Amino acid sequence: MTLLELKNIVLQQGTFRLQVPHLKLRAGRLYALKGQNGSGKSTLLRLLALLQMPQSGEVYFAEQPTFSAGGRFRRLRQQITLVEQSPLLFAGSVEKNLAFGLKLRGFSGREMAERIGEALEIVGLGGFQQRSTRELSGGESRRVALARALCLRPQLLLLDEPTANLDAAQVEALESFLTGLPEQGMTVVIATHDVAQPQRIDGERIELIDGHVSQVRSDTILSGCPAQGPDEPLVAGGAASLRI
Amino acid sequence: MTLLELKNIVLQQGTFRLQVPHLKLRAGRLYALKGQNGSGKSTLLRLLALLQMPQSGEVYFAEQPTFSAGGRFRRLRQQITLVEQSPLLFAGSVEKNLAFGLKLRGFSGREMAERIGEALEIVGLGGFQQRSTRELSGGESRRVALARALCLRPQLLLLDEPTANLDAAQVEALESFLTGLPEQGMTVVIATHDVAQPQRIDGERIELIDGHVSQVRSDTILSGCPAQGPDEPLVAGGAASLRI
Amino acid sequence: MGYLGDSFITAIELILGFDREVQMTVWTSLYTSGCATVIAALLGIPIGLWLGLSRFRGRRLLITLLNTLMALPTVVVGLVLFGLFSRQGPLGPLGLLFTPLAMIAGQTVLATPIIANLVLAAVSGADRRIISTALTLGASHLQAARQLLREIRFGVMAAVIAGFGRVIAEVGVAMMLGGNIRNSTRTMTTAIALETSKGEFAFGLALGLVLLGVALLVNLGLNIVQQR
Amino acid sequence: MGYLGDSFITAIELILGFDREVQMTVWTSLYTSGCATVIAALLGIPIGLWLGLSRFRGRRLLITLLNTLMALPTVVVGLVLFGLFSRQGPLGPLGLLFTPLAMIAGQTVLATPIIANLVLAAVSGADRRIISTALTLGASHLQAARQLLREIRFGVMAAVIAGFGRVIAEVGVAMMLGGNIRNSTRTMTTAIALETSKGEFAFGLALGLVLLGVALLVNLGLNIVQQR
Amino acid sequence: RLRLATTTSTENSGLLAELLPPFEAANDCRVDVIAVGTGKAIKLGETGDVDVIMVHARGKEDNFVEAGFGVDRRDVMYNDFVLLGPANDPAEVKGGSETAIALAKIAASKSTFVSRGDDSGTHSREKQLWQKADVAPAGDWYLEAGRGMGEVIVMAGERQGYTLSDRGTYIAYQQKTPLKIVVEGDKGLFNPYGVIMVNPVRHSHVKVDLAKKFLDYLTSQQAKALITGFRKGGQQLFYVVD
Ligand SMILES: Nc1ncnc2c1ncn2[C@@H]1O[C@H](COP(=O)(O)OP(=O)(O)OP(=O)(O)O)[C@@H](O)[C@H]1O
Ligand SMILES: Nc1ncnc2c1ncn2[C@@H]1O[C@H](COP(=O)(O)OP(=O)(O)OP(=O)(O)O)[C@@H](O)[C@H]1O
Ligand SMILES: [Mg+2]
Ligand SMILES: [Mg+2]
Repeated sequence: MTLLELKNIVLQQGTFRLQVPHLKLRAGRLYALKGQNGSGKSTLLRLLALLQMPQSGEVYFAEQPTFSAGGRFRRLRQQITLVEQSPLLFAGSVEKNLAFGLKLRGFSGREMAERIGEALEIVGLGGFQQRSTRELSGGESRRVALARALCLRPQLLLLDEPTANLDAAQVEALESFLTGLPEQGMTVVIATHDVAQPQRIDGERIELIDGHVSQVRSDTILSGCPAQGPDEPLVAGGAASLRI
Repeated sequence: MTLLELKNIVLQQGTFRLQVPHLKLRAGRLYALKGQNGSGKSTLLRLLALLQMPQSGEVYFAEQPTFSAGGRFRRLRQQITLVEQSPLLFAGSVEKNLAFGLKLRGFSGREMAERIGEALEIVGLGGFQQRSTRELSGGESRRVALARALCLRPQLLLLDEPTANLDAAQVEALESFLTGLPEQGMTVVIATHDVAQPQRIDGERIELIDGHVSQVRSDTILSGCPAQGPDEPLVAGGAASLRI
Repeated sequence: MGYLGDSFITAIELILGFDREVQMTVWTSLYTSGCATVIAALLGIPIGLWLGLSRFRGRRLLITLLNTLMALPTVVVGLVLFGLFSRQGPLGPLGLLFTPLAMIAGQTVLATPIIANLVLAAVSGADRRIISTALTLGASHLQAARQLLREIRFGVMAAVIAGFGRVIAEVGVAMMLGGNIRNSTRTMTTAIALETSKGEFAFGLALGLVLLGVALLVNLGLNIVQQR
Repeated sequence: MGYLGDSFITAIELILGFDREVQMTVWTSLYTSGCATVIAALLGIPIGLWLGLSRFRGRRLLITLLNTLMALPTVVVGLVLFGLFSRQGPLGPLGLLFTPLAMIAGQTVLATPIIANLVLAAVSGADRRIISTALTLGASHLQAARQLLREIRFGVMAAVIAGFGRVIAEVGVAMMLGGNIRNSTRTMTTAIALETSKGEFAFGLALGLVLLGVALLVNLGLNIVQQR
Repeated sequence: RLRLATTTSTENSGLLAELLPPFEAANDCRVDVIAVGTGKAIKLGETGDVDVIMVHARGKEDNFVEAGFGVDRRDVMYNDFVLLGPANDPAEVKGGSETAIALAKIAASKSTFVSRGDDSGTHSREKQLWQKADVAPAGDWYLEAGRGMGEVIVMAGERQGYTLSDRGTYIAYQQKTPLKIVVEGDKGLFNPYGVIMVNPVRHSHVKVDLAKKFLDYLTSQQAKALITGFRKGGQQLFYVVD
């Protein structure tokens, strides 16, 4: 099933122009977004999170247009969560940060506490509930931001360089957790500069070169994994550049 | 020559305690600072940058005590520059950011322009002088912060995960630049989570485990590099844990 | 001058003596300024948020106008509202003139631009990621704005306190719209003005000290609320 | 009330007529408020910075006191300074009473806590890394504080504008310490109060509109300076 | 430079603007007028912050001189008070000539009366008149406003009540208030203005010569002519003492 589809997107931002003739994200897949500094990864992720509007083109969520059908944004946004490249934590306790999104979704106190505890365990911060966000190390902050997104269990999880400040053990733990998400039906997009990461997480590649998106068949397809058979051409628009 | 020496440092910060029985940084060397998230790398670097005061112990700069000899801080700080883990750029142009430290040191307009241009070239941002810092990508921001420190050519350069958001090409370029600095007499300390980085930059290891510092002979010494003969015991205080 | 010392003693006497009339004046002051500040906050905070978060043509001009409104003299507000509330004015039939309600209206006009401006300043200084973070966590724009307010609460509190200080200390509106009627619309400030015009400087100053004491209590109270 | 409309016409006549006396009053208002705002900024900005950046016992109490000083009524300031400047007061021999200098002193007292408080709020809301970044780049603590001010200039500007608005609109201090002497210490606000007490409502309101016009010009000017 | 503290009525009526320029021209000086309430004007004299005061509150003036704050008190002129009331005259006092009787009727009918309530000269006179009427005014109908004359007239107009005013202020407000004169011409309504020099023995900086000249001027024929000739709304406001 197609979860998100971008068509003929042009997003101008200063002198930078993001162009996405066509991009398709399917439900229950894991995507690795690659590209040099300034190639537009974060911009694309903000677009996918419906935070930034394109000058032209349309984004379809579950085959419904989004930007042109104003007003339904918020409900859509509750199914898409982005962890930004330098995430901001709200002032206060770690618990409050994680509770923010859960409260908006109407969870009860017990459910919240449960989900918060689980999410913190995943990022290796069990017991950090009462810590103030002002007194965390760089890696701990990033992990709190990750947990804050994970506990919402969105349909589409967008991660902008999630492992940039994590230590080796945490990277490994997170990667193994993330690779399990597609099975649960979640779609994950990870922007990364770690050249080996896409392979480790077995992700389909999306490559950005100077604002031009090209979607590349994943290595797993090339190596013939039956679960992800090529039911339609994946490469769409622009010159497809195959890199690892 | 010993550039910086720490003795019997105890720095309490919330529930976290940084302990440095003894640490010696010699002029013209490159150090790699390793440790898990929350082990105290950033805290140690802030201490080395004379930004944070320990509860007890003393830091000697060029064999002179610093904290107990109040007032001379500023002159010392002009010889130590830290690029923080999530660096802050001042509002305004990239050029203004780089000019800030140069102006304080009384450089003329021409010298400034020259140094700014050079530093930006090093981080691959030639021509970015007039760009507003509010309109940079994550990696570009970090590189501006690096350039802002590099253009000051301090005696001691402290880098907190400098390559965390850089693309592969930039990492390589920066590493090769940094390895050249010791020859020019500069001392560099790099905190990193990249397990292969210490080896690539040929740095002596400093390892942090739960706030305990241990200084480890560099691999180059173990592999018998003559330029860095062991003129004195490098491991000081605490249990030395040899890891790569 | 002798009266500076005298007034201290008088102030203490006034407070300890629980003078009925002084209590009444304190209450009128607190009541009108309190209501006005609350209404002004309910108006000014959304205005400040809106101006701080939206981008449109003419926004800078609007901000400059709002800045200018901070220089609104109390007498001008008094005159304009007097014109509205007077028997011959459009709102005359309501009979609001020389009642606490008229004073509240005037003080609200004074405090709203102050609160709006200072909230705007706080919003402008806030991290831009607060809103987008709240949005990606599933908040509506309104909920995101509320979270922003929570993050900049120190600035918002300062704005409200500044607005409160302005109205509890002001005398022009209270005088013109309230009328300084004994046991009805006499506030601390109009009482001070009256005593001063009588030449009772020590008594006037004593009332001033009582007023500052009351303001201190309010601020201590807000402080405790804020630290909760 | 007819005077609302009348006053518009009168205001325009006053401005276009270049009435000497009105010009004089405008100038006195601008001069005293301008000087007072500048002095208050020179005092209040460092106080706000210091309170915002340092941590010591009793700091919160000091901040609460400073908050309270925003509720300082103009009449109280007027009375206290009157006591100092009066012939029998300690500063009596200087003969400052009923001169513009006395008004500037009083207005400075009014504006300083406002500016200090709002700068403090801006500092508290600022990114903590600004100071440490400046320090690691070799700045002294003073230079770092200056850089911080530059980063929060929107908030500082709002503070100064709020202070200016407060003093150009205030009438108590100008009245008590200046004395509303024609061609000498008569300001826009004391003139408005005078005209109002004469029953010349339209003329008073017209002067009020002129005052707002002047404040608008000042704010437009500051706006241009700020955007440079 | 001479500093004169005076009541708002003299300044606001515009009299001083006619009276002062000839003196200023003749003596090459400036008279700074500080227009405040009577109580405050006297206080300014006590503290020595002005050289001359001109007020209307005979009792207080005498105390001021007796206490040694001022010297050389002289009568300058007088004006008169009028009792104002709404056109429908609910207390039915219109046309009376005895103010005290009118006040008693107002109290009896509990018609709104707005008092200055500020210890001003007018307020002192009002209290005397109440005393004469043998009424201790109190209750909902008796509003103690604590404000200036003009404001009180406006307020009484808004509330459709009675009030005591000096004629000058009433004339200035005639166009703006629905109030009419209900009682005037009563002897008890005369209001003399006195001018007093601040005692130079207590305050050495007082400009004795100039102040003396000013007092002489105010009681001179030239000034008397100006005072008598001063008209507002076609009416004479001040009368000189002969
Ligand atoms: N301001 C603070 N107050 C109290 N505790 C703090 C503060 N800042 C950091 N800490 C704690 O101190 C410890 C060391 O933090 P530090 O930032 O030095 O770690 P780090 O080694 O740099 O970690 P990372 O790899 O995540 O950047 C952490 O446990 C952290 O929670
Ligand atoms: N607010 C903005 N206004 C104008 N240009 C911007 C803005 N933000 C980013 N840019 C520019 O847009 C381009 C893409 O930025 P983006 O942050 O998407 O890059 P990125 O691929 O995420 O890079 P990085 O790897 O450094 O994070 C860059 O050239 C950047 O300079
Ligand atoms: Mg990015
Ligand atoms: Mg760190």
